[in-house]
Amino acid sequence: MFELPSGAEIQGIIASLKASVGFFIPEIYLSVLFMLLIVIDLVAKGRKNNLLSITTLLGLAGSTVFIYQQHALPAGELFFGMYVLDEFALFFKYFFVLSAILAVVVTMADEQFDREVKSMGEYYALIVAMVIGMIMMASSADLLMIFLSMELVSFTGYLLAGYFKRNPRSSEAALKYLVYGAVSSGLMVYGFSLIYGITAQTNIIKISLELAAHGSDSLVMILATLLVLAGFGYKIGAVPFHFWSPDVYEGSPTPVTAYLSVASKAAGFALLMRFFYVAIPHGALPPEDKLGMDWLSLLMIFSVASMIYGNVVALWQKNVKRLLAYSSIAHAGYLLLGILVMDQFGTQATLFYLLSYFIMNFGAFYVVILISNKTGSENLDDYRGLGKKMPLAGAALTVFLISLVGLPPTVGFIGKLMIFSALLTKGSLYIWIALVGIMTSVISLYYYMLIPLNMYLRESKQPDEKVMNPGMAPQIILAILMILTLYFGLFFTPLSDFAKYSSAMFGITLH
Amino acid sequence: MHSLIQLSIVVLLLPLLSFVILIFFNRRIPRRGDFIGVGILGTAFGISAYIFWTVIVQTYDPAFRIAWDFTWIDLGNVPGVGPLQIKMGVVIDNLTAIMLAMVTLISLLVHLYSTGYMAGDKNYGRYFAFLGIFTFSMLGIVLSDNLFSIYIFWELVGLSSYLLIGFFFEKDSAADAQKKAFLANRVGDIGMWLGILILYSQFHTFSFEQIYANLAAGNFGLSNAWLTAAGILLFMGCVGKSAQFPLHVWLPDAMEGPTPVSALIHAATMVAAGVYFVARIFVMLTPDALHVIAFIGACTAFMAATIAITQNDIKRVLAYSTVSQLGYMVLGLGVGAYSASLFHLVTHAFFKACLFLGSGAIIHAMHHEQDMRWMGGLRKHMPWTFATFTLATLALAGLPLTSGFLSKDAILAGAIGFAQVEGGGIFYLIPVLGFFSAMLTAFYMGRQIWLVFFGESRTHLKPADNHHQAHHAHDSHAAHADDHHTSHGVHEVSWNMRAPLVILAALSVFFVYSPDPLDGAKGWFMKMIPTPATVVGEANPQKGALLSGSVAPHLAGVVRTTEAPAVAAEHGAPGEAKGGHLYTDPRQAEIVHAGHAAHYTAIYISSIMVVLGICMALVVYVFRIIDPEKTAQAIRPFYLFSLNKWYWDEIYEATFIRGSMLLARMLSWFDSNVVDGMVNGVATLVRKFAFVNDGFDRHVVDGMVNFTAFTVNTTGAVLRKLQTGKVQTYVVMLMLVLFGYFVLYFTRLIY
Amino acid sequence: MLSLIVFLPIIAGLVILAVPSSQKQIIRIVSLLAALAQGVLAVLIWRGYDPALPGITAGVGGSPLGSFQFVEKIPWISLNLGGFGSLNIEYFLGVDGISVTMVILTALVSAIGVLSSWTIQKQVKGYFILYNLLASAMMGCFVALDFFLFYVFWEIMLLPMYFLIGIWGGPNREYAAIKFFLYTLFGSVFMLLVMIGLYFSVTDPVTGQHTFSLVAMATQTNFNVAGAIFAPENHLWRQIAFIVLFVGFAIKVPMFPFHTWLPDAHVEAPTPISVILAGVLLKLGTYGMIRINFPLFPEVFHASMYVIGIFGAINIIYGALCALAQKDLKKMVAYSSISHMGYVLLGLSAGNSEGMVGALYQMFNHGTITAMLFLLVGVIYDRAHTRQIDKFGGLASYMPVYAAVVTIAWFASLGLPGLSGFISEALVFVGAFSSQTTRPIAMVSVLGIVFGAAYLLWSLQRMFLGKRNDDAAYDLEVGQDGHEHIHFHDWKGKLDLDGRELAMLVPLVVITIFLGIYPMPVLGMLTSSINKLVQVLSPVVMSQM
Amino acid sequence: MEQLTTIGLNHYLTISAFLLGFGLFAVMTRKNAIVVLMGVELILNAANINFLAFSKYNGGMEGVMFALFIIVIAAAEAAIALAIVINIFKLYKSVDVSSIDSMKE
Repeated sequence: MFELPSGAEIQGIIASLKASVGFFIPEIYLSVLFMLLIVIDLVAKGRKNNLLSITTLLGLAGSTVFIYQQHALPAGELFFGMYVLDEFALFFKYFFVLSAILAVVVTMADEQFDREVKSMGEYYALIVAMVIGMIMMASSADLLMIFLSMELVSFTGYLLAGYFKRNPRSSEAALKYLVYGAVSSGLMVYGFSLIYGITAQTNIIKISLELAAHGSDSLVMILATLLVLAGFGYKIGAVPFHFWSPDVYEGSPTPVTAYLSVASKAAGFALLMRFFYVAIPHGALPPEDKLGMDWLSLLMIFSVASMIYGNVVALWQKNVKRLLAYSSIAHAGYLLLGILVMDQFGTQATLFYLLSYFIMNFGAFYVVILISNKTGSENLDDYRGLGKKMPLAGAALTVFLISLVGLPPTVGFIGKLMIFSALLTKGSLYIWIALVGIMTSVISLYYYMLIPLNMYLRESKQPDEKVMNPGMAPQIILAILMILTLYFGLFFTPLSDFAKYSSAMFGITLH
Repeated sequence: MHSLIQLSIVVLLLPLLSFVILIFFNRRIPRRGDFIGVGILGTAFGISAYIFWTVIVQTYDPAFRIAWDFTWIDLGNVPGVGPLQIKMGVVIDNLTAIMLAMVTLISLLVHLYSTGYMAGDKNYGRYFAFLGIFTFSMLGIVLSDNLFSIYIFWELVGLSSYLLIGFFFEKDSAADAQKKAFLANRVGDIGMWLGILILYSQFHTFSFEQIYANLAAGNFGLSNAWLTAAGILLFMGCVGKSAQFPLHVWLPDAMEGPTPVSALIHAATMVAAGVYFVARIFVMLTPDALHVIAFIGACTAFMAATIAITQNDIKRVLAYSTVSQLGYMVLGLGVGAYSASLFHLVTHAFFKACLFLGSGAIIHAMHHEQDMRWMGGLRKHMPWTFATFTLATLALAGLPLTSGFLSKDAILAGAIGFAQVEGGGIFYLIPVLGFFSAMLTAFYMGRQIWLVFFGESRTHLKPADNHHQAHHAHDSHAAHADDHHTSHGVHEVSWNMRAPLVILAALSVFFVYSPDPLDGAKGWFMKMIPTPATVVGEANPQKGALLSGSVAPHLAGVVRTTEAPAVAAEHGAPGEAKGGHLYTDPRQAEIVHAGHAAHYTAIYISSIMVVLGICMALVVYVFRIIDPEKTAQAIRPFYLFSLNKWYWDEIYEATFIRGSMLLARMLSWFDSNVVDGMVNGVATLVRKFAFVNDGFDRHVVDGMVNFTAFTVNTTGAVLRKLQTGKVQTYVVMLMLVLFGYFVLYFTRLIY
Repeated sequence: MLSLIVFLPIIAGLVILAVPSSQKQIIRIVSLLAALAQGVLAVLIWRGYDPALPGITAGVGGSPLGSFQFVEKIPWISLNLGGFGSLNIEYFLGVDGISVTMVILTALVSAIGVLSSWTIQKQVKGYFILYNLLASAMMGCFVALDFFLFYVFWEIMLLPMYFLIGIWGGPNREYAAIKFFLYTLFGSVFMLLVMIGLYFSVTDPVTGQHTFSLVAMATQTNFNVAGAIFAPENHLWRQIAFIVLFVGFAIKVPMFPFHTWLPDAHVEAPTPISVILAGVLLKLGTYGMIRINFPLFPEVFHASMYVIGIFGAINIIYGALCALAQKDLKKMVAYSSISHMGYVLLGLSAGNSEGMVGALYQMFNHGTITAMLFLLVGVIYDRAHTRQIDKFGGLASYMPVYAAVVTIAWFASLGLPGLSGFISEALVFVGAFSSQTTRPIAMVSVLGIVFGAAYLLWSLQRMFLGKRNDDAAYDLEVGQDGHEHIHFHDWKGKLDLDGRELAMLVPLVVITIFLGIYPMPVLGMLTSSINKLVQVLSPVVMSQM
Repeated sequence: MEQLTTIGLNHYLTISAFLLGFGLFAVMTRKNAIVVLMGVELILNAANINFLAFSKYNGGMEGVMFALFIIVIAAAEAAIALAIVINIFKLYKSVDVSSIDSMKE
């Protein structure tokens, strides 16, 4: 059934592989970093946490150089269409590396690690591995690559979630994450198989061409897309695929929570956008009228549900981490709003919102960590009177929360502004959805303000007025994040231009 | 700017100056600066006397009028209207000159009197300050040339009366009285304000002159009913200030103020302001409006008189007589006896001030005993007071040779004429009520004279509790450091309290006003204050006297006879020339004519009535032929009805005050429970919804799982003991969503 | 100039940030200096203001110069939106007659607020930082001519207010603070959507690009984007936008039935914050209507004058009646300011110059008078630690100066001639009555005059006249000189008004009296702008669009 | 009859569908964590069968490749999963998935 390739073909294959490797440097570099970390962990003796963390930081920072070099390269496919390189991918490469750096920084500030685990070796290695996986998620253009990269991210995610081996909550989080993730990815791959069956293609661009050419049996197409959506939805943690996220976010180590809630969510969005924009033609678009399926209205439902569910359930949370988990569900809803617009402006808005969410969410979790370092609790009631004891942290947390609500002059406001602007440029149906978004953001104010309310308006139960000093370095980082939140809230042109520049996706031209 | 204008402005500002000086510095000035108040008022009176002399005596001209105004608010070039300014100004005509002199004179006398009466009060200086601001606002009303500034000073009079009535604010009764007075006035002011608004909304000006010119030119855009309404609403202001029915209730309570204040406010100035204002707007009152005014005046006169006959408090009797006399004036205006009622305004001001100050002297002498039942026999102790009081009483009762006789008869004559012109019937009620009230007036004044001055002293008859009340009042009043016992000798008051009485009594005699003791129309007053021609006559509801703009509208009333034919020729109904005037509105002309015709009838009837009244008083209180107590018992219902002032206070208390308080409480309950409740309700709903979602994972999901378990259970017997953990239920949930969407999609529910 | 007056308090706040929190006096003085400097700048602006220029819309050639004054217009943000051209946001400040009066009022009230904050002892540093932030935001709202900028300032106000009520407030402060926050945010978020929609519907005649400039939006001919959501032919959405904006502003006013946050906020807030809240913040609602709501959608405004008027009347009478039933003095004053803001609404609904001038003037006067009222309430509360009206009585004998000032303030509030409140109310009625639409409403609203007098006089009598109540909050004792004195429990200070309190009150009293006798200094600045506004709102102009 | 006699694509698909069903069923209902993981394996193998069948009937090698990778991934997943489950067993002394629900709501 197959005939062996001729020598010339093999030469061609090797040549193109060589060529492709040139486009693959950051990933390779990070893989090397990954191995290096493991080696260091093996050879180094004694307390090597700082050594590892510093190495990770430097390594990740170094990777940005290589990523920067890729701006020069032309956008295109590599590895026989397995993998693409475009501005969209570059954006996420920066995004993931930066979030990994922040995750490491946050980890260094978290004292719980010292209590829970002896060795940090695998931890940083896993962080780096997850970065690789997410970068590949953002860049893969083939069902196979999508599956592989997602599994890589998932596996590292399971391990990180369960990193506190002796901590039952952490292990429980790992188990739940594992089971849920395994099932979703299994469904997704089953959906892949169906798509492959329909189109005989695994490259998403070829798939879209195939669908455009011959059309498809809508029943199977629906089934396939739904199953795929299950996999992606589980990554972005939007209703109704969110069930794992509150438990996992609560149980995992806080830095991991922050990392998952920002980075892996973003990876899921990258994948979602690329796959649906490119592979599955949207039923509503003029030429491909009856092809594919109307995933747009589906996402519409999901986003509205996420905004309402996340914000409303968060009202009742007493644990700050869990509260932020629900809020992250809600923010997944807002991000979906940007995707719905399905044009360049929408993509730009989504990317911008991801950036703003990155800053403010990491900031919020950072403060949570600093506070739990001192109080050893993430309970809302234990935040009473902290505003006086930790002035800077309190102020910073307030700013981040305000930004999460979306009030000026913070970057979160600009994110919402752009998303809603994108919606309002598209007819009336979208305006109603925007109304829902507005309403829910008002609701969100209530539970976000619960935290400053406890910190400032209520007196702490044990009236010791001693100021808790979280340490110099964390405060500096905190201040930087806070200032960034405010600065980009007033002068957001660079971010927005970057998002604009990055909204170019290979294989499809948005208008 | 005419020199008289400048002088009048000086007159206006002088009392304000006294207020400012005294309110801030009275504690630093010897004698608390009372001499400053008196001196300033003396100056003011001097100037206004000069104005009076110049206007009335030198330029003996009914049509005298000078005006000056300045832009107060400039609204710029208003779209749809053009340049728009709100002007303030001063007008001086005969009426103004007379009022100016009268107000300053009485105010001066009251100041002088108070130096004796209020001596030793702890807020002595503040008292004079309040007198100052009151005089200022009263003069403002007199001088204003437009509705807006009249309204302003109107409210200021309300304020200063509030301050004066509540001068003894530590007495709860005084505090209540001042609030009552202010609120009652406010109610009237609302109507007045609405009337002003109606006129402004048509002409975009407040000035009398321009409003009348526009009315005469027929520029009034709305229907005639609106014009009538405007008249009646404006009149409501007078109802409040001049204590006309149904807003008269505040005036008797206002007797809580110091007695000189009562003289100033309730005799001469504040209550007169209402009548003065109606006179100012007289020319724009439609016949219907005039009818309403006439009837209200008649009712007030009658009702107050009936109440006065049973009151025992010397000041309350005077108070109700004031209300009754004010009813006369309003009645006079209503029936078109313009000059007469203004005449009565002035004469009444003097003799009523005299009466009040006299009663003050009595109260002072009796150590704040106000109940006539415990007085008596004072004529020997207080000859001056007795003489002046009696003279003023005669004037009030309207006996010949007094000023009151002239003015009251002129009014009643006008009423008769009015009734004739209007064709009798119900309209005869007005003169009838007038005459009957005249009789009652004579009766209760006679009663007062006898109870107070004649017979023996009845101080010892006084029950103990009243006695203590008197002392109580005395202490709280704190007028005297020394504490007399009432049985101590009653003495005549000092000169500074006596002199005003004499002056005022002298001004209550006929020759001051008219050479003929029987006909006021021959006097200078009614010559100088002619009835102006209406600008909204009956013949032509929207168009007034002057179709041709040949003469300035404010001269409408006083067209020279030489011009008369010309004017008369211009429209069909030439009125009848009378007293040098030509009334271009036939109805008005008829009424004035009939009024003059009915002059002597009126004299006869009223004299008879007065005599009757006095005789009754003699019969009851001197010769004791009829025992008042027995009579009272015989007609107890009427007696109580009168004694309790027709129960007006109770009625208002039960309806308006209770009602509005009840409404207020209901609304505030509504506010805090319903309106706010709605908001909180929404919040709670959200939280409840949150609760539902919150238990979502627990309850709904579990339920789903059980349901799934059940379905699976039916397929296979293997899965008997099905138990679900969380993660798995999550998975179930996921599957259900996918499946559900799948189904929905094919049942086309999504689209 | 305007930037300076806007950002002075924030600078002061930064300075305070550097001061150690133990140096309370320094902190107070710094903020006082900032407030005074703001006042000086306000006076300079007032002197330099040319009342001839109308404002409201752009001058000749579409440039704001020649119509607005003290204009500062520099591009702030220019986003590349690809297919949608670019998002241009300008730092655009300027004043016309409407805003310059509010600027002066804001400077005055915030200075007085600083003085009255002197008694704050708890966390002085944080307090004054937030206070200055609030002051800046308020000032910014009044001078911003770019909708985006306006919105930013508008939202920035919320947070400091939340903390100022929530931290330094009364016993039930948490509830009041969060209620205020949620309520006003709920009002403003929808404004965001309308703002975006307006942006895409309007082009700047000069640059031809989309713009947030309120000046450009105020000219209907600039709504020239075909098929845009708020294009002139798109009536339904224009009406929706009008209603959304109106509700957003009405919540701030506060207009029935959105007013319930106000009494709670006032009762809980500390005195200076009540002063700011009543003196300035409420005005932002009506200012927003005048600056944004009406000129942008004039035809909808014309259709809804009647409704606005009815709501104004409801505010007037309903507020007065509720005030009549209150037992807490401060709550009564709060309801009274609801009633007074009703006059503003009524005047605006008239849509003619008299009414609008009256409304603006009422905004100014209500600012000064209500500030006075709340200061006075604070004075007695400091001494007696209670605000229950029936806990007093006969105070006039023992605190004469206080009683005198209270009397002036109370009478000013009930619109006594000679005091500024009267002129504005009179003009409002004149305007409302002159317009055919609102005449019946005006006739009803006049009742408010009586009810206003009723509750004010009644409270005056119960607290100051008569004799001391038996359960009064102070003791009666006879001093050496034989006169009676009172003393409050645990009150060490001067019984009657002390110097600081006089320093706060006397300027307000003087202003109230002066403006009551000669209003032109304020009205003169208003008239040309208002006439222009009325012209913009008039159907004639609209028919040309 | 022909459907029954000659094995065609549909047969493969049917089997894989059944596998998927069984896998999901196991995941949803079984208490033992190990069995749950086996259910996951079933799901993956259902996908495998699909890929191979389609690859056979479409021509082209992508399906086969995919299947190979899925097998590898499944192995890795099993390894990680077992590690986690062992840890759970250490902490809870049981591998009952349904009993592990300390974090809820």
